[in-house]
Amino acid sequence: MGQNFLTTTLGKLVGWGRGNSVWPAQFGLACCAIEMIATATAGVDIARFGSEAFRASPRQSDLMIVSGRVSQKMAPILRTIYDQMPEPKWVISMGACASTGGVFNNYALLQGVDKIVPVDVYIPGCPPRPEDLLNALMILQERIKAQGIMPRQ
Amino acid sequence: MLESYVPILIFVLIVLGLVGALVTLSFVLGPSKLYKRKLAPYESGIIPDTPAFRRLSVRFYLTAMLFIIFDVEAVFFYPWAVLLRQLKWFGLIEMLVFIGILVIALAHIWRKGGLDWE
Amino acid sequence: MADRSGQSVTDTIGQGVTINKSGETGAFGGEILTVNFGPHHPSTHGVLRLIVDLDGEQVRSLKPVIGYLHTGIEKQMEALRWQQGVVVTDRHDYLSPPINNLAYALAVERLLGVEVPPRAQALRVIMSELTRLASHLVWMGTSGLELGAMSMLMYCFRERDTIMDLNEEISGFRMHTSYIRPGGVFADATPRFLEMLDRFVNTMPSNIDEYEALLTNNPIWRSRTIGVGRLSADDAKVLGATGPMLRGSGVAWDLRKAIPYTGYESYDFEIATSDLCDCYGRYLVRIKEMRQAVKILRQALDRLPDGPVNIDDRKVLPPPREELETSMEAVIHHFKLFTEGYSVPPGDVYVAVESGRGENGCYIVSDGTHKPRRVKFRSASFVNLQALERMALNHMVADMIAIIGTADAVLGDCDR
Amino acid sequence: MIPETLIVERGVSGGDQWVTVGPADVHDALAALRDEGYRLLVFLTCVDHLVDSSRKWPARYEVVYQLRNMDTLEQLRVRAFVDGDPPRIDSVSDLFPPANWDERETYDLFGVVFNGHPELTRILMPDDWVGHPLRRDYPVGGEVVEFSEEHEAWQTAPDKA
Repeated sequence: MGQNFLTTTLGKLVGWGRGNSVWPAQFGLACCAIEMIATATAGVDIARFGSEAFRASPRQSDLMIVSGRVSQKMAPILRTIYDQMPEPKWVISMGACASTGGVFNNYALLQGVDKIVPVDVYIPGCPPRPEDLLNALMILQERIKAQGIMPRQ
Repeated sequence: MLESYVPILIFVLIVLGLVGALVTLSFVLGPSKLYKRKLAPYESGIIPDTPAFRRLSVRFYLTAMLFIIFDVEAVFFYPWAVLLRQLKWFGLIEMLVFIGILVIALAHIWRKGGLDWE
Repeated sequence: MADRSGQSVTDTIGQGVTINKSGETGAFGGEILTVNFGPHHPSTHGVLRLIVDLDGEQVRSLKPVIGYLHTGIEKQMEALRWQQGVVVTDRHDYLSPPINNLAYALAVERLLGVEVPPRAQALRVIMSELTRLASHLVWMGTSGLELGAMSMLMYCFRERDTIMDLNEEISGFRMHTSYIRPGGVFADATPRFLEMLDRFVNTMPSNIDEYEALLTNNPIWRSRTIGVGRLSADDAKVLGATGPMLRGSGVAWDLRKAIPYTGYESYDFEIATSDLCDCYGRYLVRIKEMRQAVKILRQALDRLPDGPVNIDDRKVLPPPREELETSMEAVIHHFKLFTEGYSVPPGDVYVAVESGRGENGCYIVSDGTHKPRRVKFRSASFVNLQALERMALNHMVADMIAIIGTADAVLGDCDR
Repeated sequence: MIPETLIVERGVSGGDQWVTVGPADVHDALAALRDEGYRLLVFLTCVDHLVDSSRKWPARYEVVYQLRNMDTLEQLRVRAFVDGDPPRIDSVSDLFPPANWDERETYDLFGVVFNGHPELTRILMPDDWVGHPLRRDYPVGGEVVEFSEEHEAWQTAPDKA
């Protein structure tokens, strides 16, 4: 699709719309989930970025924040939840355990959630501060706005 | 005579236009890849193998019917409430008769035990 | 309404409680529906999965399935040296990290036969009570949220953020402080920490009154929790429940009083109990426990002894930095500690500490090498979850949410 | 206390009394202790003594029961040494309900089979997992970390001796 009027301005509009209303799926696993909840409360308010509505069901959410360590027993379930989310969808891997297995390099953990789902933004930290999660969300919003209507590469 | 209805017409047009635009735009612009795993029923992450439809006990149906009866009854209050001034005593008596009949029905249901859950 | 009391345990020890199987006809003509209350669920306080047989609205049988957060922590600690293991102990019960460190540190110290100086003991009590408060605040926030009290989340996490700032001030880290280590604590309390703690202890009782004002006489909260999840005293004892699950049934059992550790015997506080035996009773127990925690913090702060915070045994703890330039022994000790680590005399020990959920303990078997042979964490949530089925029997599905909340199970602690 | 015939060895370690009991009569010993007042089974676990030079161990697997008397605050640790390809021992879940899950976890992570357990299946690992992770000859797993000479020794498996 060439860069004509339709894809640029409309793309900006759609990108602006999608970027500012990213609804995360409630995927709290371990310690990072407590910091994710702390991000949603009044102290560090995620509602300022339009992501306050933590949807319980994957059908209504377009961002999956994998917050916590993914065990081998949980991996197929995480993949199922990711599959059941409608496009366009993004993934933030929150914390060292989700990104690389973190402190636990052993048989029980999936060493990095990008082995089963494509990840957009990684957040270091164990657990990362709530402000780190907001920073990751802002990075993701820039990417969504830049993406516009184009399918994700 | 029809002029007084024009505002409603405009209102309906705006609503239909807005809703239509939203639905078609999101249908056109949103990517949609449907595949088996996505359409599988969501049951907290587990693909369920037990059937989801089971025969439910009759209590639920009974409660639903009771709700509908008394809800529809409530709908009749609105026009009556709006025109209460004009209808004067006649409207009041008429509505009391209407309510009386339904109160008798409610008492019957209560006595027969249709309201308690067990 | 359905009989709200769960089936008593004493008559059915050991047998399964399942009354109806999926597909059979239920009590009122409908069929039993098997529902998956799965790992990805907003109100299971983590990745707990419940297979529930429902007859219409009532729970006929409930089978918890755990393991979705199994992190192999016990295997990991067998591969880490003694001083490295502290970092991992923070992360298995992630709502009360210092209390896990305390169990591990006390066990290693008892094997080594050392005793930490009194200032370190007082700092350990301060950190344990702070994290107990934080753990109860997270519980009350999320349990309130599940039963409709949305504002509880905002109120509770406001105080929790203050506690996180305190943690960060003393140990540099919000949640997993790794503050309590075998041989002492990470660092001495800075004057700013003591002043922040003093301000926190002065304001906390009024905040707890705020929570009580919101919930205790709230008709919705009372009707959702009174009579729900009944667990009688002897049921709780037979099922091995500990912590608020046990104290909510009237049994006055608190490890800090029964088997005191790190100087708890020198603080006066009451054991928070309530003999209502239901979710409301356990809520009252946790509120009282928060008030007692503030009382302990006040006493610990007023009588904080001064002195060193670490034992001066160079075999276990590295020498201070500035000594490395001058003394050769310090360099040797430092080198040996950080290459091979210290070794602990052979033997095994079990130390139990009282965490927000119940008795969290650490059983260590040492074979004299510089790595533990076996580390077993006694997890309170692991045992309390087994009482879930007894409490949730014949209750409505909505009551089951309150029952999962009242068990206050942290799945990291349960699955280790 | 337990009838003297059952006790193989007795001692104190880490401030707790402990008693060693033959694997066959664990059930009777614990029943006697429970009736005597040790009503709370604090935990039940297994220790793998493969290549353990710290002491002469009668068998490879040591099943440990920690009991506590809630009234007199006494704690007692009962050990039972078990051997065999799947080491077998009697289940005590009919005496102590908390033992139900503890035994399932010990079976799951160590492979110790408890006879008479109502439902001995894996509890922590995925159901189709092969092997019992907490045995000493099971490698720690995880990924090889480059430039860390530690990683070969990361396994707690016995040295190549």
